[in-house]
Amino acid sequence: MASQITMTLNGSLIRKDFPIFERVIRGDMRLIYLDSGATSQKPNSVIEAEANFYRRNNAAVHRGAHQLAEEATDAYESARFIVADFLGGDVDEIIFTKSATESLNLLAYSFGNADSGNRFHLKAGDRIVVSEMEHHANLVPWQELAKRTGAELAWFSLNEFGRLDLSNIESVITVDTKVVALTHQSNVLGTINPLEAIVARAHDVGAVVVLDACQSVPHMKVDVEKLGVDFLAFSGHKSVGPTGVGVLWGRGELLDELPPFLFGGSMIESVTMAHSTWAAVPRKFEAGVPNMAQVVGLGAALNYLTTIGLDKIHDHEIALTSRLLEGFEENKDVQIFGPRGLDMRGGIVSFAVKDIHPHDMGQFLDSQGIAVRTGHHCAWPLTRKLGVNATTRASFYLYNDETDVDALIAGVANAQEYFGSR
Amino acid sequence: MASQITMTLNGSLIRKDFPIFERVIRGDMRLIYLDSGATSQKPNSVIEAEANFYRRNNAAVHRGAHQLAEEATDAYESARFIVADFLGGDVDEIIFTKSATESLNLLAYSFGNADSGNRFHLKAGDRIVVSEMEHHANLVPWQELAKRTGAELAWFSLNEFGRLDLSNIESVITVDTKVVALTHQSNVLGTINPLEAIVARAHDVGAVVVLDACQSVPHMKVDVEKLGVDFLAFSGHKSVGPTGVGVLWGRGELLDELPPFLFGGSMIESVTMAHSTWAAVPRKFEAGVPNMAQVVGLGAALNYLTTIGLDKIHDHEIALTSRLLEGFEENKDVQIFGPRGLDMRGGIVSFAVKDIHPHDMGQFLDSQGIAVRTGHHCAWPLTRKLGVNATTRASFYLYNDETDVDALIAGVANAQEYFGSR
Amino acid sequence: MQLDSLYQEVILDHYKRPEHKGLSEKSDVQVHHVNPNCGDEITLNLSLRDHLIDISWDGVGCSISMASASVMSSLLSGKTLEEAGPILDSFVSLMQSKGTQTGDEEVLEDALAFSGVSKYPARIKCALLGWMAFKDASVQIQGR
Amino acid sequence: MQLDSLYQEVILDHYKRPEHKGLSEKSDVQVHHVNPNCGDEITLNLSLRDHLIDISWDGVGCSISMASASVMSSLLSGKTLEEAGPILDSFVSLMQSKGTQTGDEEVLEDALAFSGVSKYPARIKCALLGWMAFKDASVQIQGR
Ligand SMILES: Cc1ncc(COP(=O)(O)O)c(C=O)c1O
Ligand SMILES: Cc1ncc(COP(=O)(O)O)c(C=O)c1O
Repeated sequence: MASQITMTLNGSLIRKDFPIFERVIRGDMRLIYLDSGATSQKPNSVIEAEANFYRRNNAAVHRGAHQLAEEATDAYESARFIVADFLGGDVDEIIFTKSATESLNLLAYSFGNADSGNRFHLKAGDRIVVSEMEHHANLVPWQELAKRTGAELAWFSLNEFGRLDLSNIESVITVDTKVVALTHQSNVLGTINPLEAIVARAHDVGAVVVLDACQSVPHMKVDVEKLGVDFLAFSGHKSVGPTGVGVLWGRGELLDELPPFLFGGSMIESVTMAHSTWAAVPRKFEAGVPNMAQVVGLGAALNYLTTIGLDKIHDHEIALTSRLLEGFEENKDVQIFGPRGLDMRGGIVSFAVKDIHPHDMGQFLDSQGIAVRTGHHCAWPLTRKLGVNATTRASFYLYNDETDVDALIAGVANAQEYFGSR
Repeated sequence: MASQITMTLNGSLIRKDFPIFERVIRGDMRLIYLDSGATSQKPNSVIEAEANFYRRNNAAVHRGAHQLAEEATDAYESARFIVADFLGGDVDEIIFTKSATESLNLLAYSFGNADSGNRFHLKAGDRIVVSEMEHHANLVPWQELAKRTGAELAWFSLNEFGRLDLSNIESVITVDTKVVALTHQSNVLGTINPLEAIVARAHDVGAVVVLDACQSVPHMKVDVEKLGVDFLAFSGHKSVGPTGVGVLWGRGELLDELPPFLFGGSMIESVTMAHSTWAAVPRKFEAGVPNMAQVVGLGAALNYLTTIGLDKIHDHEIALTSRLLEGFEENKDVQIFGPRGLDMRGGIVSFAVKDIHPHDMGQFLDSQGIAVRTGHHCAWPLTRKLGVNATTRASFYLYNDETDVDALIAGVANAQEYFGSR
Repeated sequence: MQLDSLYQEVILDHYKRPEHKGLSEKSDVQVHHVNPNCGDEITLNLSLRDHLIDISWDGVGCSISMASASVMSSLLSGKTLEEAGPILDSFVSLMQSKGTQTGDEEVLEDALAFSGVSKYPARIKCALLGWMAFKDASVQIQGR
Repeated sequence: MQLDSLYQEVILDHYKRPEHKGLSEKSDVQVHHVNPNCGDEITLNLSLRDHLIDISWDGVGCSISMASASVMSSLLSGKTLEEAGPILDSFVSLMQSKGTQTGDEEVLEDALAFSGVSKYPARIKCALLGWMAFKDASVQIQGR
């Protein structure tokens, strides 16, 4: 069962940075956390960054005429620089939201707010393109935008290997297409989507490309310039960062033209009772007193990931994935969904085990301290396409190691015994 | 200068719960924080609740089939009970958002999403009513909703005493009115608005009443049943809670009929590529992995306030306000905006000092360790109505005491000397 | 093993050999319920013959949801709606008890095997799926 | 007192007795700038007479914003646009220096008094209000 690939990171050493691994599960089991695709654990440096903001610098940013307000503003805006560096974008192209879900809804609503004449205006006859492997967060907002504007929703299908079928790219991304919204990495299959042809075709027809990078940005080096996309969304809580913070990156000239989404304090230029005008980007998209402590925590999180090294994290997860796939190959009752190879995939493995419903599998694994996720993973159309109602999903991160993989392989076998023999 | 009213709380004792008061300002000054109207400071119990969630129970709520997910869900849903108790609403009527700004935008967008036939549908000929004393967060979303739907925006004016002019209530809230959106307490003047007549008239004509309770809920006992309003919004960060969390309360039967706002995971009942249906309230309004740690922190915050006692907090702030108003009365160059009496007002005092611009006043006070806010306080139409470009605002909370008030009175006098003599 | 309190033998038996599974050709009322978190589904046919309950159902889901539907249908079939009501209430209350109730064996019979579920909050919805479908169907049938 | 580094005497003098304040009747270009955070406003008239800058302005705002507009207008009036450019750049760079630059007195003259502002980040926009209005106006006038 031993993998040929050696681990690039020492998971058990990294776990010492994450206090949650000091606790035990179901009485006395070690925590084997294989649910980072849902949310990641947090290192001390992130927890402390958030707490210290409250302890030392807490004040409303951009507003007060006092020292705390200056310090809070500095802490908040410094995080914007960290995110910009992390993604390879410009500092004014970084917008803080509460989550990737909000980032994607922001786009859909802002497009919907665009008057005719604005390049983002949508109408009957226009097309919005998604794919069959989208998370609900990158599907339902576009369904609703299509309904509101009369535009048509179209999508790329999945082939039998868990990859996008791009053979019909020109008939999917038609000349009427205005938006192509796509996931970078599937949160169910682990598939990483190739973007080059899609971006090229989208730009050929004048469409913008929105990338749901929730499952890629935390796990591998992502550079917006290299990818060539126009907008990108990710969540802090999946990136060892706090809950309650997300990011939207967009090209400066597009953000300038995009109408705002949430209205209120700080996003205005002037306000009378009847009419308001907007501040410059990124303020235009950050209404109200922002999630300051969480943004500061996100800065600490990305610094932590950068120190470890994104390439190393990706390699590490691929090594773990390889070991798991090999282990499962020896178990004839395990069915893997998604790519079997290690190319263009991340550290997510969804599977089914004969005669054991995923929910029961998850419950059994939990009794052994192993946290996985079961269900449709907020990608119901994809799950249906796979011909099942639910799958069991293991997702890796930097704090996992071979012992975690081996525990999962053994845990599945134990579950088969438990449910088979009773 | 001594006030006749005795303090109900011991501010200096309470400050011991708030670690930020251990720090010094501008070298060696004690922190005199009079900017709680912008954001409040946080007690240790709140900071620890948030940190401990990450340290012990962090997982995606409502999703995983494992112990951490169970615990996280329990922590998150327990906070919903705390908020419901705090406001006197039903647990399923509590929706967690990122801020009051989001809560109010949620309503405006959801109303905008209502099809004809839905009671929230708005069209040309309908009316939305606000007031001249609204914060931008409770003005601009309604301006934009009015523009999108063709409805008309109308408003209550302010009288010379800093109170709403309700003499023309029947011509402002016409029979065509669908929404009345009003602040409970002005964040500039401290005025608390009487709601009885407004709620009665609004309900007579079939309109819903939206209350912006940002400045009331943290400072006094607010009971949604007693107020009779239909929706209520407030922010955690002004209530000794974390940043990045807000609340929307709404009557159950109204929330049932209200269309959703953000689309994505967890808010759906079923999803196909072409069409989705919605989960029941409150899930329908909470898309994506929520701001879990912040919600848990908000629960701790409201528990903290409840333990101190909301009535005591209000009385305490009124005593401080009284002392400040008395002190300022002795300074002929100080002009107070808003009610001079203590009836139906909260602990917010906006003022101007002859020949000293608020920004300079704020800067001078800062040099003495006193944090106030200056500017239009995100209520630009109100500030203009007051005939100024900006005011200086002191806002009190439970951790302030007489020494803070006296420091401000002295600080203003010192500023007059500083700018006058140089 | 702690898990045995959840997966009692009765449950696994019903899961492997579900009762009343397979939809009747006709019915007075048909309902379809889904657990949106996990995708479990049940379709339930309810008819009244001389006031006596006749249930058949089909579905996909975990052992808890399928076994619970099976136990529910064999427990309620042949009873009147008046008799079924208190059993339903008793089961729901057991599920929501967080492990503090043991349940009345007289009333719940085999359904008592689900008492362990109440300590696993994420599974309560599984155990209730079939029962809530029945509740919905019985409200509809009474509205006729 | 630390605050004296911000409120230098030159600044308070210009605040009390602003120069070039009061709008000219006519001008080649008029611009209106607002600081949305605090509500400070300035209206600036710019004309060129034989290529030489003629500025007048009016506004409401704090001592820093008003004094800076006054200093700017007296410094730039009578110069050519080519001469004004480097002065503007030098002032902006001083403001953004976070206290690390002292500024060139040859170039900035009285405007050097604002060097303390760069240590108070919330006030930088105040000091820049008039200068940004001038910059805007000079771009417009060149576009003619
Ligand atoms: C009266 C009032 N309404 C709304 C808001 C907006 O709250 P937030 O910025 O927390 O969303 C504030 C505070 O900024 C306020 O004082
Ligand atoms: C691919 C993908 N997109 C979007 C989301 C939504 O992210 P969040 O729930 O943090 O808003 C997730 C995770 O839940 C995801 O995996």
